[in-house]
Amino acid sequence: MEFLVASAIGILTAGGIYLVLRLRTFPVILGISLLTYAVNVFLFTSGRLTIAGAPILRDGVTHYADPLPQALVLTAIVISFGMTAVVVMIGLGAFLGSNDDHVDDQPETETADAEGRS
Amino acid sequence: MSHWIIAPIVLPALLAPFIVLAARYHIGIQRALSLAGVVALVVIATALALQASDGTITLYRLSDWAAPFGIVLVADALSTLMVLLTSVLALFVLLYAIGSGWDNRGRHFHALFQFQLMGIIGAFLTGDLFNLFVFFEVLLIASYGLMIHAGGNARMRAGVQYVLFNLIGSTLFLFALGAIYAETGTLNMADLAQRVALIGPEETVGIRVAAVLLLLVFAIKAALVPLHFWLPSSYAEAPAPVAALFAIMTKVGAYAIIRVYTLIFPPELAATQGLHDLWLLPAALVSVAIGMMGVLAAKKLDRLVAFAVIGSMGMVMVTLSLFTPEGIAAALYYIIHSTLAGAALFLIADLVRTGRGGLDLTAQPPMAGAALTAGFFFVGAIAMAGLPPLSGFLGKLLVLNASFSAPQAAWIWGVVLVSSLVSILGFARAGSILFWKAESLTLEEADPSRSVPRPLSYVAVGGLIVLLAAHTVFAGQMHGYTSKIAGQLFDPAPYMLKVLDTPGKLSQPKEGH
Amino acid sequence: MLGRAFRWLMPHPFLTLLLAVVWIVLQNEFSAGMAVFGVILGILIPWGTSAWWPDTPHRFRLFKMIRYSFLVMWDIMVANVQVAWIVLTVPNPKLKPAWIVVPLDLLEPEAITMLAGTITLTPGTVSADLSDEGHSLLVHVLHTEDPDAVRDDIKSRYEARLKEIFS
Amino acid sequence: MMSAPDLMSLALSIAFISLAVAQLMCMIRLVLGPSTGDRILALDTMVINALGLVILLGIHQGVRIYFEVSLLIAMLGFVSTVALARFILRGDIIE
Amino acid sequence: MTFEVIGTYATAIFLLIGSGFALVGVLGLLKFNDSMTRLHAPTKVGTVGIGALLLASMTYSYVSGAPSMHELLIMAFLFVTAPISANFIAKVNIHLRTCETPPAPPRDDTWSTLKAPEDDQDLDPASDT
Amino acid sequence: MSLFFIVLLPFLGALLPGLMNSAGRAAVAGVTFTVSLAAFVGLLTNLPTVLAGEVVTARIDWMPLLGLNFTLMLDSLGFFFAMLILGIGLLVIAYARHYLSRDDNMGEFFTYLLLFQGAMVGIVLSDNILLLLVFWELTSLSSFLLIGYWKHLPAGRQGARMALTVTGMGGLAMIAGMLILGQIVGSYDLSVILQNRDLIQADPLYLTALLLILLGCFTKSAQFPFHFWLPHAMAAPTPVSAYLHSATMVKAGIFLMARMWPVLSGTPEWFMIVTTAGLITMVLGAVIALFKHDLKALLAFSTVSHLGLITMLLGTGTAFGAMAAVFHILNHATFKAALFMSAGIVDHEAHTRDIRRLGGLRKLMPVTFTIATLAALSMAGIPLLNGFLSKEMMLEEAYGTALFGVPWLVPALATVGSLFSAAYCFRLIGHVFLGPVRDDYPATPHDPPAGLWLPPALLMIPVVLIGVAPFLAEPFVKLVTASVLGEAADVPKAYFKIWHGLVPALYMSIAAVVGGLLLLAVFNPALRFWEAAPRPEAKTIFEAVVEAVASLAQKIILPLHNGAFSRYAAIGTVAIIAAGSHAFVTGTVSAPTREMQSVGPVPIAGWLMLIAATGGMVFMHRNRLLSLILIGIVGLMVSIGFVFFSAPDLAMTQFTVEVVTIILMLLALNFLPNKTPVESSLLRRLRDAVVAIAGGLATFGLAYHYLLRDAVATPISEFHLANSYKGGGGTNVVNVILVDFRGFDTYGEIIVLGIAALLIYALTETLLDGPVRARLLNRKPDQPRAGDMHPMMMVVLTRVIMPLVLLVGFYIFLRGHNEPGGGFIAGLIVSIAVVMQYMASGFSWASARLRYPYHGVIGAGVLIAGLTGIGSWFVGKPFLTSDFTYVRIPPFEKFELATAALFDLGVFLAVVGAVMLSLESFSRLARRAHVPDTEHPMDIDPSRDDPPAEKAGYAKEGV
Ligand code: NA
Ligand code: NA
Repeated sequence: MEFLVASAIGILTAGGIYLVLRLRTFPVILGISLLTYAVNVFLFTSGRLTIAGAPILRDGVTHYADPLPQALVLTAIVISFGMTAVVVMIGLGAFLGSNDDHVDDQPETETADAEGRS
Repeated sequence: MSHWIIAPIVLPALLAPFIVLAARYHIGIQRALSLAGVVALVVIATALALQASDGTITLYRLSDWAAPFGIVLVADALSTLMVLLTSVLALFVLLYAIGSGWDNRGRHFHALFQFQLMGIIGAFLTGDLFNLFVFFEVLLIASYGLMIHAGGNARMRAGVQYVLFNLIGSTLFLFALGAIYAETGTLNMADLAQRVALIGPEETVGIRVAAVLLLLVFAIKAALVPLHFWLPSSYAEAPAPVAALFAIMTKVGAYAIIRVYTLIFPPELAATQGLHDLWLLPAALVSVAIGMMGVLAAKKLDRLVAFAVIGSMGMVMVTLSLFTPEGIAAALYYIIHSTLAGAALFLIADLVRTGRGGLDLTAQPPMAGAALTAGFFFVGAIAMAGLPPLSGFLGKLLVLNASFSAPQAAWIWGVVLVSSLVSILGFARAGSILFWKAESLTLEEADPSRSVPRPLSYVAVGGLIVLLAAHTVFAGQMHGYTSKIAGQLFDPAPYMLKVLDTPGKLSQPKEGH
Repeated sequence: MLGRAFRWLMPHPFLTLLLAVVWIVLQNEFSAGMAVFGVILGILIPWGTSAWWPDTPHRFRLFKMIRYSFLVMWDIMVANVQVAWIVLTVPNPKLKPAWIVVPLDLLEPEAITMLAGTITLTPGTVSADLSDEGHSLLVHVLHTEDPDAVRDDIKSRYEARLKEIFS
Repeated sequence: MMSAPDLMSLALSIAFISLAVAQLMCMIRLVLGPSTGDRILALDTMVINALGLVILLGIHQGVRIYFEVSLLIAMLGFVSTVALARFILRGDIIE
Repeated sequence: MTFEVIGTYATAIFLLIGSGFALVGVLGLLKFNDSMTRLHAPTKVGTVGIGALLLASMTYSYVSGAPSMHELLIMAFLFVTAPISANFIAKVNIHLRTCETPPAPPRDDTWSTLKAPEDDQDLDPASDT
Repeated sequence: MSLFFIVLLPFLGALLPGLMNSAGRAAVAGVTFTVSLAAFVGLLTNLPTVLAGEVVTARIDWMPLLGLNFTLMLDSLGFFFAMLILGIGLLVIAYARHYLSRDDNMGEFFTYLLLFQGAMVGIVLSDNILLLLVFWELTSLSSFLLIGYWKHLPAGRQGARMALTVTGMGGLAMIAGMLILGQIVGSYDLSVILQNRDLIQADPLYLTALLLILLGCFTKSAQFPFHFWLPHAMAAPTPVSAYLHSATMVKAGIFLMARMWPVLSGTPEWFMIVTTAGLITMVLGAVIALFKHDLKALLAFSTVSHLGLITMLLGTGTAFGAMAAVFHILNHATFKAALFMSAGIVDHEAHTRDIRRLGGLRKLMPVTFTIATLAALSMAGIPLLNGFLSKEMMLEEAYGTALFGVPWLVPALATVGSLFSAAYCFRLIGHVFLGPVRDDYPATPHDPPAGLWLPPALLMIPVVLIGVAPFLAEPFVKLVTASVLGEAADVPKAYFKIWHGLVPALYMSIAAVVGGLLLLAVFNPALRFWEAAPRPEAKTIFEAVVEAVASLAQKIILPLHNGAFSRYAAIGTVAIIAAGSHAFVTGTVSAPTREMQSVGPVPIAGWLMLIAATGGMVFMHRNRLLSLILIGIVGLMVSIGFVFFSAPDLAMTQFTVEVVTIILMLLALNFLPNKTPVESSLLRRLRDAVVAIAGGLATFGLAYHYLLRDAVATPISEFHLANSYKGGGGTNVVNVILVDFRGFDTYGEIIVLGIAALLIYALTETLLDGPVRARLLNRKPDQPRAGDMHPMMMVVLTRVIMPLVLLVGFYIFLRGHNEPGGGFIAGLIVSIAVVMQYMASGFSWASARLRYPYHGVIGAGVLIAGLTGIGSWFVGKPFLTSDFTYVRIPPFEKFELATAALFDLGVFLAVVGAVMLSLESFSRLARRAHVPDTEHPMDIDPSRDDPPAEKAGYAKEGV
């Protein structure tokens, strides 16, 4: 099981990195999302893997998953959701302004900007 | 229990939503509230710094849970100094933002500004590593908003890159935190320090990777080459007061490195031997070189200043990488200097932009309000390039002096001094083009958008310059204080005792330490 | 007067009932307190969202509706077996899918929606679209020899009953 | 005839495997497409099958804490289907 | 046979029925070679499949002594939302012309999905996406 | 007067002229003069003490831990230089008052001048070498300002930058040298350093320190090969040239060599370097000076030459050499300042400094002629003038010096240098003043008013007086020499006199003067030869070097920071992976401590799905909609994974976030292209794949490593499990951690969300206020659209589903403390419910009926959370301390009231507000002006279009 989870983290990371290195904003954002999944699972596994032991206290039960990483991941999910929304919006704003969704600065737009700016 | 420690976090955190709720459509009320908040922040920060100045460490247990089970804030000399620096900087930056009208060129400037302060100050005060992550995110997301404040294509494009790069950084932070928790089972810094020491020599892989990942996270914040790429265009494109406020953000990274690598992974820790000492210094030296070369290479004034910030962060990191009390003391002195100087220069660049209509380093007719702007630029450039008599020079002396006995002293001295020369060249070239060459052109060719900066803008910049001067005149006291802080950092026992031995709800101090 | 107050308080009484019931089921055990609480929520939530449900059918026969539900449920079960059989046994070339058009006598959106939903949930049919004035329903049939029979079946078996419920 | 618990565990295993296989088959349809409608349908089906998996897990682990998860999937799973379809139909999903 | 044993058998049978239906539904999704016919299988069969699993869960809850009615809610939600999904996917298919074009409605002009706004008459529906 | 005042007066006074500009030129000059005079007088008050051979000191601690203190000392050497600086300063101020034209900003000029003066005085009075460095660099800065004073002149700007660069470079080197020196000795106090000759000279770093310090001195004093900046600094106004570039600043290097003489000199290294540099400079400067046509350039190179002379004298390392150097410093300062001022007068009067256009001025400006001739003759080494005396001493010293083991080398070169020196002096007299009066001067020259000629004339007094009666200068020079020598040597006994007998120096001197005259006689052929001879132009070389550095910097920096995020990310990722892997491979690993858990078919299937979806995203990411669907599946699988591994809260959060994210991305994709074009090369994709795989392996390795091992100590979450119910009042430990144990994190987290929404809103506003608005208004859809915006089925079912979802949201919120759920998930559920309404009936219809402003909801949420936290202050507890109690109100069962629930309510509101404000902002972008607001919740409604008979019975509500 551990191997499955660890390799899933690795594959999500690899996919994420590959997409982050693309040239348009949209795939890059998707890449970041994949990385976020990877790191959330990674952080989650820092409490190790527990099956059938949700951290909801029940009388007589002593087998619980580590609740702390779960809380941390929950925070991380929320934060990265906010971040995703923001980056999507800024990316959209950049695209609407220049009709170009390259994530890299384009030589010609740079000069156009320089001329266009007051 | 005194609640003053949390006041610098809660005050802006309450003020910001209040501004959003009550004063969304009234810039005047927003300004008044924001300014009042920052003034109060300065007062509180001063009081906290005074309280901590005699070595007192104050603990604040959030939700009343004791460390390491709950989150704690720790006010020691270092954290309160950084909080004070932040608030004072914020005051002048805010004055400038109001004076120049930048705050009214988009929505929610003041709310975002307050949130930004909350994030930065929280990062300085927290004693918990995951909480540090949360505050990093708060300060980052507020910075995204401030960075793209007022919009515009170039700014937006730079904003995308800035956000994306920092998202990678945040991801990395979480990887580091996961590794840390997996290895140690805790998140509190003091507790971590204890637990990391328990790790035996036979099983160091995990903690080593964690230590390095954490350092990389902070290195991104501190804009250490080659993780600095986010900085030049985002600082250059950000609205001037925002860029000026950002001058403290790189220091958050430096602060975190100082804190974590004196407390949790001190230089003598066996498990993490041979890590950062291997490449931190080279990276810092390259940062100095890149930064200063950038000053010479830049084609626009705002980029020039951005590169100067990279260079000055390099200087900080050079000294930090020694991990000696002298080095930390010098780094702290330099941090204060570079924050003030960087901020001042960003604002001065905006005075130039206002008076001239653009920041291209090409000859253009004389700018409006040239004399005062030129004077400020001269002083700011002297400070940043590390020329006497200002604090940049003194900081440079401290850096060189602290690194004298390091094995790589020749490298450090060589790079620092040669880069200084390059940056002097760069600043001289820029100043000469902006203020001297302009005299040979006639006003008829001037940009129509040029206008005289408002008096309040000058007051704000002047205030920062005065602070720089004070940092110079009282260099002895400041350096004495930073040395004291360094001493406190290299003797972490009282810190750990304070954090871990203070009981909280349902918990008594642990036995045996 | 009282009626208007009632309408203001409870714009959709059946919704209130539904919410109260759902609340009780959610609790997984019946208790008077929870029932009261459920009713309170059942009043509050429709009240808070009534702006988004501006008009309501003037009549709705609950008991006929319940009978109709049982009919549909039975049909669903039968349909599932049929469709599963088709999936498993009928090869693709022999499959005879068809579009059928059901002219509608129903006018209320609630009624039409219920019909469309029923069609989708029952024998080999999916309601795909409405005509641009809303007078016909487009239905896709998975496998039939006689599309017209399917259409008539829909009209008599479901639409007629729905007409009663909503009149 | 099998004993009840044996049959139960066998049935559970068969159910798990069936749903797992079903998920993989959906995945194939999703990748093959060919039309976007098919892909959305595949996603929708996967969400519902995932709901089935959660229920099976609940039975398997004998705990009731997954009810909220199942409820959520049942309640909200269709929202992304609708959003995707609306995107194809109108471009703007909220207009 | 006790109540528990019967309940357990029932649960097992429900499980088998449910998962079987779910599997068959997806089989249809994979097997059929037309977008509209593919739509039939999972939207109905899947729903009932999951419904049976929910019944299994409910039965089992009575067997294991913690009776639960919750599952009814889940089923209800599934039954209410499934037609919406199906309707939208069908509209997508019609819009993208990935199925046979439906016959014209008798009383009205056309089907609502096909009534494209005048703004984008010149855009070819099948070209994009 | 205290030494502090002498140093600080010029600095403080520097503020006055700049601020007094409006008071008039006389006032400005007057105040400057007064300030300078005050400092001068202050200096003179210390004369008795100095003459008594005592050292005046003053000290204020500045940075004691560093060893940089405001420590001043005044001995005779310092006094000598301070007197030159302040004395000549007074004359220059008086001269400049008349020299500057009405167009020049005199206040600015005098401000800079006083700054310079202060810095210069600071150098010579510093008793702390770090303080000396401060002043040292300040002279570079103020001279930069002074040289560039005429901003409109390109030559001035270039000269200023060149001077700053060269002297700045030297200064930086000197910083290093001084720091090394201080580290060797253990103190930066000069008085301490000067006691430690043996320690310093024995140290392995001595040579390094020496080289670095000399680099500073040579650049400042324009010694070969750094001599080239000085002539270009002549673009400055003449008072500046006279003051900085002959009398004072260029002597700073000389001063420092003299200052450090006791500890640095006397070694072979010192002798070789300093003597050689001085000798070459002396000869080269003299040769170049002869052929310069610009009067000031001639003087500039002559200064270079004389500075070389002095340097050479100091280099010999003998006491006599030092004494000669001191004497020549004094003499040179007098005649050279006078010469510069005379040149300035000529320039001022004739409007040219080109020697070829001058001549015959003797008759037109006799006073100037007299002054200049006296000064020039002194410089040429003609007896009865002071220059002769020190030059004789130099030649005598040279005669006794053997360099590289060659005894004649130094004397020969010294003679050659003197010869050229005499030649250019004669040329100056002959070609400027003698000869026939011309009629083609750019302006007709006259003797200027006394204000201009009096200062140089005053300087002629010492020139002649010392020349005739050298014994007058002798005690003073010896006194100064004594302080140069310190304890390293005794002051020579030799007397100062005009006639020493027929010593070799006399022959050398005669040879020089005669040779000089002869050389002038063949000046024209010599000039032609000089001009034909190939020689490197230092300025060109310097500029080429600077240009090369600048273009190198640009070549490195600009392409590296060209805004290519994809490269930034690649570099960053590789760096991170490399550093992490390095840490990994250099660490130690021991055997796993945990068992591997077994795997069933379901996890494998889930794993396969995850892999397939991720792979699908990578390979099919160009189809953006498809990649959205795929990422939805990734999210779904991760949620199921969380369920599987006992994390229901996470599963719910992940799932709901997933739904909202897809909605958000779809809203954005509406504007963006639906496809990503192929742009990167195969090679690049390969590179990215390699980086990605490396990153994947790294995270896999790390995760796998610790999944099989336990933490070093019991995780702190044991405490959370044990005390969640007792202390937090909840059985859902995750929720208790979120709202209680680590409520502060959550507080920060909702603030992040709130900020995100504010940011999105603010950006939307900015976009809609800017040029983007027009583009949005005219936007054509990029894909064909179907009819039926608001399908009936969706609308009708939403009317039922949405209230139900809200109910469930409420349920999840209430139960969160004890069962899976909580404010955050509930918030997301409620948001999705509202989004459903938006999707059903459209933005405009739905939001027009909305009663809650989202800004307010966010603000209220954050405030409630914050105020809940503050609430605990009133019971004396820290921020966010929770409390709970159980209450019973019939007919309800006993239920729990917890402050944590209030905090959770804040979370809930913030989430709802944030999500809705964000989505709303996105939707607002899509609203096109010509699309009218929808007036009905659904497009098709037969009951509306042809109402049934009983239509009247319909209840119309709302709106
Ligand atoms: Na059907
Ligand atoms: Na699009």
